[in-house]
Amino acid sequence: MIRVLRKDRGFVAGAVVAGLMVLVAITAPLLAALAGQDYTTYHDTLLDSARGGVPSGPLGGISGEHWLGVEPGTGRDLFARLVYGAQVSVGVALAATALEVLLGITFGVAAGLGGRWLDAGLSRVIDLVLAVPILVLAVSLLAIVPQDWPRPLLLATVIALLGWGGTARISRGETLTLRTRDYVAAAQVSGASWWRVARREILPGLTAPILTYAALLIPYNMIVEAGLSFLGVGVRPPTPSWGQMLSSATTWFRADPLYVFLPGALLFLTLLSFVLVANGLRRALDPRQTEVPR
Amino acid sequence: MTGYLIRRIGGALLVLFFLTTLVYGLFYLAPSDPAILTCGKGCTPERLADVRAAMGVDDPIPVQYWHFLEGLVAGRDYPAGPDVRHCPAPCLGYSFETDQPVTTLLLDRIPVSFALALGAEVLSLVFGIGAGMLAGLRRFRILDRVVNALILAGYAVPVFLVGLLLLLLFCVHLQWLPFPTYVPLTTDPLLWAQNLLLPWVSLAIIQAAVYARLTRSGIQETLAEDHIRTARAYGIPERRILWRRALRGALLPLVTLTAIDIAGIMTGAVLTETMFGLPGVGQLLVGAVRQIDLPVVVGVTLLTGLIIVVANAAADLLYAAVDPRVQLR
Amino acid sequence: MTLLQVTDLRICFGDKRAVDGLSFSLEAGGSLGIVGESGSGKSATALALLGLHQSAVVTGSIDFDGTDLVTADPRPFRGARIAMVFQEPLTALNPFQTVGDQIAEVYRLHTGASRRAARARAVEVLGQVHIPDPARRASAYPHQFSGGMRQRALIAMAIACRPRLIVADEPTTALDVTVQAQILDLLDEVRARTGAALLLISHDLGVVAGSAESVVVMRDGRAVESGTTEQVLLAPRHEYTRALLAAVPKPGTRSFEPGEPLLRLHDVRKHFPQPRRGSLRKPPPIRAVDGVSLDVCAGETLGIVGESGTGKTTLARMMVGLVPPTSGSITFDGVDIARRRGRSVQMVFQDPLSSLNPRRSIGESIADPLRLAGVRDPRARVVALLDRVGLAASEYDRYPHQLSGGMRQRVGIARALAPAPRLIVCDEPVSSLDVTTQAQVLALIEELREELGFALVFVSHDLAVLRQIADRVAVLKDGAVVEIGKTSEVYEQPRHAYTKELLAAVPVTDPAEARRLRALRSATN
Amino acid sequence: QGGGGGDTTGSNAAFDPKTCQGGTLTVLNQGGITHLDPARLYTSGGGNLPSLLFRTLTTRNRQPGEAGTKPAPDLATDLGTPSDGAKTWTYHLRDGIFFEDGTPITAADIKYGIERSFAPELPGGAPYFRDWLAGAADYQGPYKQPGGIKSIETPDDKTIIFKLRKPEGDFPFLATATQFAPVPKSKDKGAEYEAHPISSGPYQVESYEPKKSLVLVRNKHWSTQVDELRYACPDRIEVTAGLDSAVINQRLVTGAGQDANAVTTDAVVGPEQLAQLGTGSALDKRVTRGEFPSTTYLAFNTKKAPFDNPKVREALSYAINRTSVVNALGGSAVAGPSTTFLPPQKALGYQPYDHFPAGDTGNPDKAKQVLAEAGLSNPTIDLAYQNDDSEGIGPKVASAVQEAFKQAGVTVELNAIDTATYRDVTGKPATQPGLALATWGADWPSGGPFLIPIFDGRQIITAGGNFNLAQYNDPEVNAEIDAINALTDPAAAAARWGALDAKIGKLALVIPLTHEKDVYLYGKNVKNAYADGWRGQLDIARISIK
Ligand SMILES: Nc1ncnc2c1ncn2[C@@H]1O[C@H](COP(=O)(O)OP(=O)(O)OP(=O)(O)O)[C@@H](O)[C@H]1O
Ligand SMILES: Nc1ncnc2c1ncn2[C@@H]1O[C@H](COP(=O)(O)OP(=O)(O)OP(=O)(O)O)[C@@H](O)[C@H]1O
Ligand SMILES: [Mg+2]
Ligand SMILES: [Mg+2]
Repeated sequence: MIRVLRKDRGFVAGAVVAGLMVLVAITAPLLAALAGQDYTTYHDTLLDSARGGVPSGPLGGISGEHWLGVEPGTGRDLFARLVYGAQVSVGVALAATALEVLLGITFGVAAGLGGRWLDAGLSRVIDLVLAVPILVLAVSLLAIVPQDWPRPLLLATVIALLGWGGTARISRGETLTLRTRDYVAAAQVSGASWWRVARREILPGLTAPILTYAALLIPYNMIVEAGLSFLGVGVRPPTPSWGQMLSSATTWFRADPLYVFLPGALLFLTLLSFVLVANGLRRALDPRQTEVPR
Repeated sequence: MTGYLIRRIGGALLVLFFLTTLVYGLFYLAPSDPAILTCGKGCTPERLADVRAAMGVDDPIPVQYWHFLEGLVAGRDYPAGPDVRHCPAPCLGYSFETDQPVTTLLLDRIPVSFALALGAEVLSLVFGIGAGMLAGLRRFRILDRVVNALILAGYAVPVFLVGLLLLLLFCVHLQWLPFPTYVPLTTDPLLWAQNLLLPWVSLAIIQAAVYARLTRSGIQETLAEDHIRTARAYGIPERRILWRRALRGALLPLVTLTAIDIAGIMTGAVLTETMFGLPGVGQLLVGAVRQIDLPVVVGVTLLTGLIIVVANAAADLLYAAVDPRVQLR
Repeated sequence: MTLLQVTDLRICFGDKRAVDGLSFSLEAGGSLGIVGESGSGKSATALALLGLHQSAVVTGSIDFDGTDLVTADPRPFRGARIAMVFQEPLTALNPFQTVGDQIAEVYRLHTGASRRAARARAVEVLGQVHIPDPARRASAYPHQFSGGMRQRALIAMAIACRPRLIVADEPTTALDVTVQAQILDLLDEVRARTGAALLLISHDLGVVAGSAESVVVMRDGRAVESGTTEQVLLAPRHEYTRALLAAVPKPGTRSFEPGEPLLRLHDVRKHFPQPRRGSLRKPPPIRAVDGVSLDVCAGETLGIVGESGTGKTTLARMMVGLVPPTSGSITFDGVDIARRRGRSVQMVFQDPLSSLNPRRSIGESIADPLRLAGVRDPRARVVALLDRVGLAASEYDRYPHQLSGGMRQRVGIARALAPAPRLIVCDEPVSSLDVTTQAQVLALIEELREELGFALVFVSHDLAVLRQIADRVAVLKDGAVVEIGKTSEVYEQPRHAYTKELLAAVPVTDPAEARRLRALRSATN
Repeated sequence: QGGGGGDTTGSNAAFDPKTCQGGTLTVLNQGGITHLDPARLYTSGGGNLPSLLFRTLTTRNRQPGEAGTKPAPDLATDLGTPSDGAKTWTYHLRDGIFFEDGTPITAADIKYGIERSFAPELPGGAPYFRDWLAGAADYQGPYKQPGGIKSIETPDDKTIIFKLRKPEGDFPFLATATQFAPVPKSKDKGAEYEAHPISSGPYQVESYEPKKSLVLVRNKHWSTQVDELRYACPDRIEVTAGLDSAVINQRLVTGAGQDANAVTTDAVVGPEQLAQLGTGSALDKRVTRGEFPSTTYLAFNTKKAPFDNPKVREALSYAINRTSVVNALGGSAVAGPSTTFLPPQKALGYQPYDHFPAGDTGNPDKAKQVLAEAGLSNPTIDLAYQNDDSEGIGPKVASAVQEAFKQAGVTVELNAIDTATYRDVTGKPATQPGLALATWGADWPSGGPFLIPIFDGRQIITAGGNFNLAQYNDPEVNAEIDAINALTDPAAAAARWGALDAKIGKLALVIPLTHEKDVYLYGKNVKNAYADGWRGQLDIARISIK
């Protein structure tokens, strides 16, 4: 499999960029320190207050000190904010995906292995989760929860709570097929308990479909996080996230185009790289799998 | 068929019931008080208590919920000034914020959301299927590559990013299009379409990627099926095989998706509606959530659930209509 | 007159030579059988006749009625002069088009007939293949037909344009014996009536014995032997042909007195509730097993035979406690089977691939029941078991997909043997294997039974296999036992009409006998 | 024409109210028109759109600059006659005033309108009058108590007398509120009245969809003879609400089609337009600049440590960086730094002072020093703010404050509170955080409504709805407030309000941050658009599009 993936040029490119982004996210403080900046310090002197607070100077105030210029309205260093933004964007997406996979497998396997009633009950729950529009409900939920809970964690939790339906559906379907396999029957004939069957016989069979699905879930969740931050219910200041930066950039279209372009391009690039990784995994692991998170 | 419908409707009602209960429960847990907003600046506690009573939010939540269910089934009377206001049968109450009947608000928003969804869907189907076919038939290798790249890119852009870029390009730089504001179809069809064009396109770019991918893999899978070999063995021309059989097999899953996707856009396109200022269902909900406008929130949730349930049923019926193998159960 | 002359045909898929210098010829109106094991290049040859290969390199010559199909455009021939019947009737028809339309489409395409005429022709040929009420059934979709009917519909499509040659690639492999007999009879009848030549491809010597005038035996893409059916089957010259014939199960010779009843089934039923469709009324349940009472005695081999869907698998699974019966009792040694899973009863499954977890090494799979029985370090025991079923100890760490079908089934047997059971239930353990492999596995099972003395329940749809291995046979029909008794008695003096019908449908390798049975069948119909 | 900004040129010189009539005016707004019931509207000086429909006893004097900060008689013949030491106010209605259906407006209609505004079924209006009017606090409105309220007397159709609980020299200012608009009892439909409120002003409602659109057409029974203040130039006014502010401003800049006749009453220009303004471009001629008296400030809860220590409050006052707050709010064009609580309007009695000079960008050294005196170094404090920027006290300002305090070694933990519940949380002393962002705007241009709710100790409402966030209660200050309230001469009152503000400022109960500046664009064809001193906006009742 690894050999197959190595030959997939899209996958390799995606994996490199995605890995780089994860690295950037992890080493954000280091990178910012390297640039000699942090993401909270205001630089009012670099702004033209009379013109609404646009960075003075060409190209959004790019200079030797501020490699990518400064944020209009505050003068905070854009490079520092972008690398810290990666932390939230990538971190939330990864955490949410992990949680979704956990929830989805638990519910899916329980439904698939359980009796008629358990399956019917859990399936309705899964249907409900699949049916609700994630963004809309996330907005409601985030408006209700106390504001002082740790925000990135909360975002990941909310996204996961509303988004595990897909993983659960796949796990359930896959479990239903796997449980008809004779090797499951063989294990049962040998006297294995349901728990043992789930662990030994079902779970290994789920890895490929779940892995490919989860790989696509990461960029999807990243989009959701960005969307929530865009709607203003995401991270709280002064923490930056690409979605939040894009959201505040909307009023600076013409006055400071770079401010729109940088987070936008970075977000797109990262998403694309994760999609490429997912695509490669899908082809390598399970050529028939076409399911895509929606 | 009748039995199917009855069971289906029963199931749908159950889902809707749980959904509303859930939303009521959530807002019960929420620490905010809708009466405070309504009462306004400088509201004294005594006044607040009066307002709360006037709004009917002084009862315990289960009682309120019961009244709500009653109103839904049998209509409901509200004390409002000199006369009593009667809210007829599917009564969802009155908005706390504007005092309009929630049903009116919803009916007002549905056309907007529907227009958005339908247009976006048509665009995405046309472009998605077109691109998917070009790639699926592998006639031209380069085209396949290009379409593939576009499909991947489509998966990788968030709708608001597309929206931003489109706005930047067409409204700010080129100024070919006005900044979008919703114009009802009945007022001016041309303006209507002109203003909806960007939202449509930004939704379609992403949706089309999904369809293209499905079409492509569908065509390739169908072409590998046994009955295609039979057709070839009996000399059926390749073109006929492609158009009549492969495409049909490939488009089948799309039929189901179409209904569900329309519902998805109608209920979930919050970002697009916010971005382009479209007064649709999603925007209504976001506003209502911010204003703790419980009747509107519950109303939108119910409508959302209803649309999704109806769409799913429609998808099943459609599927049964186009695929003779499927039996409704 | 020679209709088809294949000379030095070679088909390569990249480096892989699927067919390697094959030659044969077929007279107009004649019939030729091609037999060979899986992967010997039979289908590749058939597809080459119609130029249906897409990625293969085809060389040599295929002279059909004066045209070389390797070089000429094969399209005008497809369906019009050469028609094909495929192996999988379930998927060979377009699911979105009615059967009548599919036949009519082909007919119109080649004759340019009017819509109405084509439709009439479709109904006509459907009648010719004995589809009841053809005018009405022509508007049915394939999924509304049973497997046998679909195969008839494909044959109808084949004869619609009055072709000179019909190529049938394993037309009966997926069908029951009785249906298989009917389809073979039908092909014979069609050939007689239309004068088309028949090229019949099968891995089953019995299938070609009754239907083909001459036979080509293929192995690794080459013809190892060819000649008239009598010549090849009665006096095989090549050793491979002899091996094939030898692998065909022979009546068993063991005489055995059953011991104490071990497993007792008393009025066992299994009803599967059917999902509601259309109406609110609950449909009647599927009676998969409907009142079976029988005993399995210590040391004996009980054969259970029946056609597809008669409840064989359900019964077998109930015997090991995998499926709880709806009513009735199943006891092992006087204890309810549900409460004594694990040690005493084991099972061997039909599909060796699906009965092994693809993600675990085969050693681990065999070790599992041992671990559950409390063995700490089972590796040594597993290696011993592997050795016993004829596998090397080095296979321990390999995965199922790295083994051949026969090896996998050996692993399945080793796993069943691991906890030293007193009864092993085998559900069609050899049905998915080649004849030669089948013979090896059967021999292994017999050997182990001799040695270890366990009782055996052997489920199969193949009467010949049971005749070789079973002491007693139970014939299952619609979930009930219609006849049970000593193997020799059931086979030689069948009492129940269904048993007789089954026996008459069994393909035999003796051409004369095959012809006799066919005559018998047409007489009874 | 003083404060009118850039439109003293060309077009305005030719302006003549006699010939300004005609055309359709488009109003492009972000929010508003949530309600149209005079009992539920909360406006300053009668509002912009509401004052086209509702005439009140008095209204703002619709003049640019300083003159516009005074009240003027509207339905009444004068600004009212106080008696009993400004506890009783008597008004006489002018002649020839009619509702849109031709019925004459009587004193009883005004009384009924006020009574309605006390009904809990119609919540939302300004709270002052319930506090001022004798017996109003217990009055449940005309639906539950049809007998009416005793403290408003209408001896005849033309006379209305108000009996107050205490002296209120600002009564003529309050009488501009929409709750003083007449409502005919026969037409009242309670909550549904606002679907078509009966107009007494120059326009009447043709169609109304809350939060979306409002179309006004001429009221035939209104004439310039009986209303000198409103010009009512356009024949028709079409309001669209719910637009994005960037979209509104872009449309006003482009001015295509109907947008040439458009104005906005709530979309202040953004950076996109600011970049073009002040460069002598054509756009400079299409802008009004005004100042709505308002203050954005940091409110201390002096009952909570460490803010019970005046030194801590002073230290933070030194630390604040007003430049970054101004930039966060959109730059110097739309906000100015404030060191006083009263915004810089003469009518409010503004007297400049800067008790804790922080300079433009803060004085962290001084702050650290004062903190050290307070025995506190590197403290961590909580700052409450709204979770969106809609009211200018959201994340942008909060993080600017956080950053400024950080320079002084103070760590600020941000405490976001949902905008919808913000006033609820901060207005209840039990839940009120130690430090909160707050903003206060003038209900009328006088020191009273600015200082009383914030610093009058008797206004501390423990059950909720409190604005005295400092929970400051000084009998001396309370007495001074009462004394100024009894003054009926605005000029005399203003001087004493200013002095009071400067005095309270010494205590550092709040840190004033900024005051609002309003920059609005208007369409190419719009004439006579100037900002009034009361609300800082152009007055639709006076502009023309001809
Ligand atoms: N499209 C293909 N690409 C590559 N190899 C192929 C292809 N089709 C067949 N082969 C190989 O060619 C050989 C002959 O295949 P063929 O299908 O003719 O066998 P068969 O005799 O029909 O076997 P079976 O009884 O299993 O149907 C096999 O080894 C097979 O793996
Ligand atoms: N789990 C199930 N639910 C519903 N029906 C079932 C189930 N299992 C088996 N059946 C039905 O019970 C009948 C008997 O099935 P079973 O698999 O026992 O037949 P079989 O004799 O083994 O057939 P085959 O030879 O095709 O394997 C069939 O009609 C089948 O459709
Ligand atoms: Mg084959
Ligand atoms: Mg079976």
